[in-house]
Amino acid sequence: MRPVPPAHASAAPEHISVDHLRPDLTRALYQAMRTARDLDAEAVALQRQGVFPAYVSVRGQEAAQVASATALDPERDFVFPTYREMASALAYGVDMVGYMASHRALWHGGLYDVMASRFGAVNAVVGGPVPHAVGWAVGERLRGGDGVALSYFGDGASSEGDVHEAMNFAGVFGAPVVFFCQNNRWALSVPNERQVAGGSVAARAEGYGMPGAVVDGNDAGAVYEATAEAVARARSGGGPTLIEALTYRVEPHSTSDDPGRYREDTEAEHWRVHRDPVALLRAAVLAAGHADEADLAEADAEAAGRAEEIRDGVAGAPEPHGSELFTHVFRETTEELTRQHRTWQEEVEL
Amino acid sequence: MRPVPPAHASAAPEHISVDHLRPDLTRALYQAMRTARDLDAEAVALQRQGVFPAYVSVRGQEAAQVASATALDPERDFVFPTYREMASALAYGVDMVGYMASHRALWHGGLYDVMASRFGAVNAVVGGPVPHAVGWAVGERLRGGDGVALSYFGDGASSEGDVHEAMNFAGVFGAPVVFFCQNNRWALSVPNERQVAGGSVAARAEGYGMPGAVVDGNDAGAVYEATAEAVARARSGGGPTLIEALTYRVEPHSTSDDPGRYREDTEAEHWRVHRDPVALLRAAVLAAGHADEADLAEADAEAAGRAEEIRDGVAGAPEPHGSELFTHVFRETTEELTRQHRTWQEEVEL
Amino acid sequence: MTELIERAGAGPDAAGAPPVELSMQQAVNRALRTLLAEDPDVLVFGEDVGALGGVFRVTDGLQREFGDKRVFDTPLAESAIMGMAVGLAMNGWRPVPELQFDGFAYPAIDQIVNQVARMNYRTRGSAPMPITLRLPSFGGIQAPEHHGESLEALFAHTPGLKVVAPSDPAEAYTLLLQSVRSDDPVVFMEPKARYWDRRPVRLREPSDPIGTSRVVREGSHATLVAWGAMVHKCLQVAELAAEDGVDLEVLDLRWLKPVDTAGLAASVSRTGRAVVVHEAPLTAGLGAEVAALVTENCFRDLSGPVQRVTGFDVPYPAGPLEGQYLPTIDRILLAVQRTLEY
Amino acid sequence: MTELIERAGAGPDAAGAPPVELSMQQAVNRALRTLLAEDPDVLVFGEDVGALGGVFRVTDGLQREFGDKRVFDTPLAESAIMGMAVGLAMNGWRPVPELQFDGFAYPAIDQIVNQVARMNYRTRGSAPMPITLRLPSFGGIQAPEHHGESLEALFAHTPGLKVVAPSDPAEAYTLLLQSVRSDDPVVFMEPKARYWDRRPVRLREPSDPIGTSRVVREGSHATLVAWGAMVHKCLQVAELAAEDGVDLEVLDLRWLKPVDTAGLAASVSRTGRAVVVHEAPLTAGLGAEVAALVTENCFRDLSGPVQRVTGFDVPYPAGPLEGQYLPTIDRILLAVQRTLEY
Ligand SMILES: Cc1ncc(C[n+]2csc(CCOP(=O)(O)OP(=O)(O)O)c2C)c(N)n1
Ligand SMILES: Cc1ncc(C[n+]2csc(CCOP(=O)(O)OP(=O)(O)O)c2C)c(N)n1
Ligand SMILES: [Mg+2]
Ligand SMILES: [Mg+2]
Repeated sequence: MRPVPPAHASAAPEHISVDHLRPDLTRALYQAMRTARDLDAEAVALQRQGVFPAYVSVRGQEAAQVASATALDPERDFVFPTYREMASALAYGVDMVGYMASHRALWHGGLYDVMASRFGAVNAVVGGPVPHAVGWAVGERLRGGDGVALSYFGDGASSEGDVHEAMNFAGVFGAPVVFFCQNNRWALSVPNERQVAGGSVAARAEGYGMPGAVVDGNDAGAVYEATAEAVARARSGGGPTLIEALTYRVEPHSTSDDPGRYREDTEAEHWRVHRDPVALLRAAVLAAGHADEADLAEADAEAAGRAEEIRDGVAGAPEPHGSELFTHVFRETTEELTRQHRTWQEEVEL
Repeated sequence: MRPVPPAHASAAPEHISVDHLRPDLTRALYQAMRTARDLDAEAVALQRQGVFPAYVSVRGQEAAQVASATALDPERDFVFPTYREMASALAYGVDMVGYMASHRALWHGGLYDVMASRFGAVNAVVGGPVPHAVGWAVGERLRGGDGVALSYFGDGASSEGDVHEAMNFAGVFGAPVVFFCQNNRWALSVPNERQVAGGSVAARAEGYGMPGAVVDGNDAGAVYEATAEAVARARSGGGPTLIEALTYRVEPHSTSDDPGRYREDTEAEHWRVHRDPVALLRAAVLAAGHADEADLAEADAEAAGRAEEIRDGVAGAPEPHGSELFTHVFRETTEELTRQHRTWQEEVEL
Repeated sequence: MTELIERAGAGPDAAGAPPVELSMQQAVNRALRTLLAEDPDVLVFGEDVGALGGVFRVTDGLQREFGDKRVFDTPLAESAIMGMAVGLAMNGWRPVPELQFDGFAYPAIDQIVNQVARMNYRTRGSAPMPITLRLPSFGGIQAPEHHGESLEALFAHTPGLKVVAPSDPAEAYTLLLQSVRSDDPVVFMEPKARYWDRRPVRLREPSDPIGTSRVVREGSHATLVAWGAMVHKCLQVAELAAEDGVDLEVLDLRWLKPVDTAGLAASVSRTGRAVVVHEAPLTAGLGAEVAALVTENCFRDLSGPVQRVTGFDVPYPAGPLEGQYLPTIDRILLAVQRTLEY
Repeated sequence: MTELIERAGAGPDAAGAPPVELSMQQAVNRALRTLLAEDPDVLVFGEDVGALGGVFRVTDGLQREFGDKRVFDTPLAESAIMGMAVGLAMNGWRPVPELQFDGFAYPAIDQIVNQVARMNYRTRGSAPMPITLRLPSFGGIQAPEHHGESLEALFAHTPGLKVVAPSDPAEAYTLLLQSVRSDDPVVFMEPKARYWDRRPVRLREPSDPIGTSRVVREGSHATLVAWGAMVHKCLQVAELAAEDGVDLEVLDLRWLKPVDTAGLAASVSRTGRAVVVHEAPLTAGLGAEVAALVTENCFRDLSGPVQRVTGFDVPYPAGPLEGQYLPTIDRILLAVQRTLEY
């Protein structure tokens, strides 16, 4: 569990193995990753059609997201996502029409029930939700529960003060948190070399007295095992862990981005072709004999169907009514707001 | 230069040696530390007499402050202090009447000329000035200068997000900064164990790819050498260093504090009696033959005289005139402020 | 124990409770004890609130009484303190964090504005934030830089927050109970300059709704509007003015968000004149909002524009200049004179 | 090169310069080029301002033209960006940092309020802060959460800051030159919703002093006061009103600190009526300050209270509700009607 320097692209293997994992697990991972991949493609298409104002793709990060989320127990754990956790949400069992509604800009945080899903609202502040995970985990210990909080964040986010403060708090309180950094090598236009002093997010763990692990983020089995180990440690009172999953953002930062301005496409192309996590897992599942081509073809079809269903759901979801502007500001509303609601009715709703 | 776990009180030696240092240096260190000690006592007395509204003592930290400041070149380097750097200011050559004016609350930042002194204003935001040091250092490299920025901060400050952001920036930009943490074991009422996850501030350095060093903060010679090494590295383009000087706050946090509420006096007493940095240096200077009792008696008398002089200067300094409220807000004042200044003249100055 | 006595027979107007002599700092301490005792989900935390009992001793004895699971110190990081409060709330707790001084709320502003104030909205009511941030506030104690700030305009401008500033010990007790029991985030601004002033206090259960002001002195010639420590100063002004036959009403706004528009309008439509007093700088201070609300609601009744007596547009100064920065009795009296002569 | 042409013969009223068709995003880019070329101490930095040219392409080409020592990316940490600006200023540079979006200024508020705004004061003028923070601001582009915020009230309330929001490309060019050349810290709020609107622009040297407003349309029945993208909306309102014979003056406040009290008073004392329009929420917004200043200075001339048309006191909403949150033409027209009928 000692941090090692990040081994990007060239150093990483072009095959993975899942021989050591349970077949039902590897099939489930494949199913979810495949569905996420298809849903991602649907989302990019919806953006092109003008249904989504913008979209942030998770393509290439399906293994990191799905395998980490799968290592959790949605009955007792809690996930704190950023804005790029679609595949995690899907694997964790979040209502995906409600989740994708955030990309259609129907409601900033999404339309799923955060507390029932045990999956926090989509959060656009880079680094901001990381201390929430620590607070949740401290609270979990205080009430004697054995739940674990998992906090997703990016390589760019690792620069934010909040992430440091959160890790230090987690260490001091021995909180059951898994800090899960998806290092996709880029923070918008800035590569790791100009973002992460020292070159390794996982190497920071030691400074907080917690275990740090670097894992191949495109190897679903490796991500699953590293996360499961961290979750088990946290659950049994062993405190926080920092996992850095090395992966790559093969798509633009968002549909509004123009990566040609700051990186060679060859790099992305290499990851797309040789390190695609879905293709790697597919080959490994077949090699391990956990499924045959026919099984996987069936899984693919099911994934495509599910993705379409979600796409149709979100594309057809009704827009929120304007009065909702006023509904959720407070639990106990104020006269002031009631007055403004009335103004809105008289002057805007007309 | 590898970080080692903090060795507090019990483990630390009761003797230090300065045999390896130049006699003129050790005498200068002694002179400044002795003066700081006397001035500190004068300041506590002034607070009791009601001349200072409050005071934060540096007692016990004279070696950490004086020796680190002495390793710098006041002609080209720049110091970014907190609110507890009296002995550093003194050793660095700051106008001490102007410095102590901040404790008399004549002006928040003090009354010395920050730019001429190359010593930043007294800064009460814990962690806040640390990124300033990085900015200054980045700017120094950009203009081709060889100056070094030294940033003081406490063990408590190490928890603040700004300190992390600053260290990461320094690493990414290879900035010539010395991060100098005075770990005096307490951040007001909170001890290291509940403040610094992992137990070592210096251990954080590795995570930023910079050298980290733990040094006995009460050993003036050791502090000097560690700082000089870090300064030389920074000056020659080797980038930042993090130094953690282990020391102890023997006095209350400030004159308003009541440490009996949160710590045993025996701990402070141990440091006061066995690890007093002035006494340790005195014995070491004599042992090394760098001075004899008569020389040191002369130094003591000079220190006392200088401390009294500063005390008299600050006690007698005029209060700022009310119109100064308006003088320094902007370089180019505004009509609005001119109007308010007039209101002040008519309604307050009367 | 105390809290049982305090609550005994405490109907909305439990005038039966015997008055006790308390400072505001003690009254807040009493309220925290009541809250910790009545609701096992209440947690008190922040920098030095445990063994030390806070730099103002407001949390004195709480850790001893309720244990270090309910009352605990955190590391020195304001943003994480507020971020932790969010996570605790999402795990069913009712967090009552303290930030040590007003000026050190700035490092936590992102969590307060972008997270605490919006989580209920972002989650459409799924994740409410019953967080009360206790913030020793305002100036008047000759403290170091950043220890005398007035952030109410910033908080009041932030949708999703409620903001309150008590002006005396009895109010502090009641308003803190009300704030912590509320399921919305409240910023509770304690006027440091009034911490040590002892008053006979009846500890009462809340009865006035959130967002109501109170008239602390009735008068007919003009209304002085203030909050926190300035209420006391306005009462002094009213005493002095009374000697000259000028009869001033003093309105303690207390809730700074939502602002009691009806209460303001009721008072000023009677007196026809208003002076608003606050410690924060003039420009874009909450006094502008008060003036705007009064003018919008009492335009026909106003004999002159609402006068603002505030701190100047300069950074809060050190000791000797503090008294010249803060609204003085003379400045308030001159404003009263201006409005009477308008 | 361009900047030489731009400056050639550029007296205060260089009407000789030929008009060029530019969007505001291009005009800001031009201003940055002028500044980088004329003053070797100017540094442009922030998240993604280098190779990418900023998420709005405002810094497009600058790194290529001036090198990566003058124009550079930082790691993703807003507080350190502003803290670094302080240190750079103390080493003689003239920093022009960008924070990527309004809502991400909150993590840097501590450095902005407690350090940038106060360092000149704290050091009694020894360490001036000639920092211009460029902040893409305000809403109207259907962006994600935190990408449509209006922080002007917070900045205007902070002693030691100057604050400006241009409303069109020509203004953006001139005001940015003026801001960066000033030795005081300026927050330069760029209205994102106007970034792409192209206008014929004469690139001019600054001539009006800092803190002056400008009348963008003369009128006699009432004054509309606005800044940023709302100026454009007010001009549309004025066009519509004119069809009904209502003659509206539109005043672009532009400097939000210091506010042009004299300019406001001059306009409203003529028209006798005022409506202030902004995107930020109502309570404690800068509209309250404008209303208070107008009322203080034009009380006898006012036919009715200053009307405020603003965002509601709710967190900035997602896409479909944005248009219902922001002041609409109808809401402004209704306010005009209210003030005319008062
Ligand atoms: C506090 C904050 N600052 C800036 C931004 C703008 N922004 C959005 S995403 C992004 C890059 C994030 O990089 P990383 O953390 O690596 O996550 P990734 O996008 O690669 O998943 C930036 C700068 C933001 N959302 N929040
Ligand atoms: C941002 C901020 N938060 C809180 C405080 C209040 N405060 C002043 S000193 C202090 C403890 C600082 O501890 P440390 O950094 O170890 O420095 P030391 O006082 O031991 O020198 C605290 C909490 C502050 N000044 N600034
Ligand atoms: Mg990334
Ligand atoms: Mg300390």
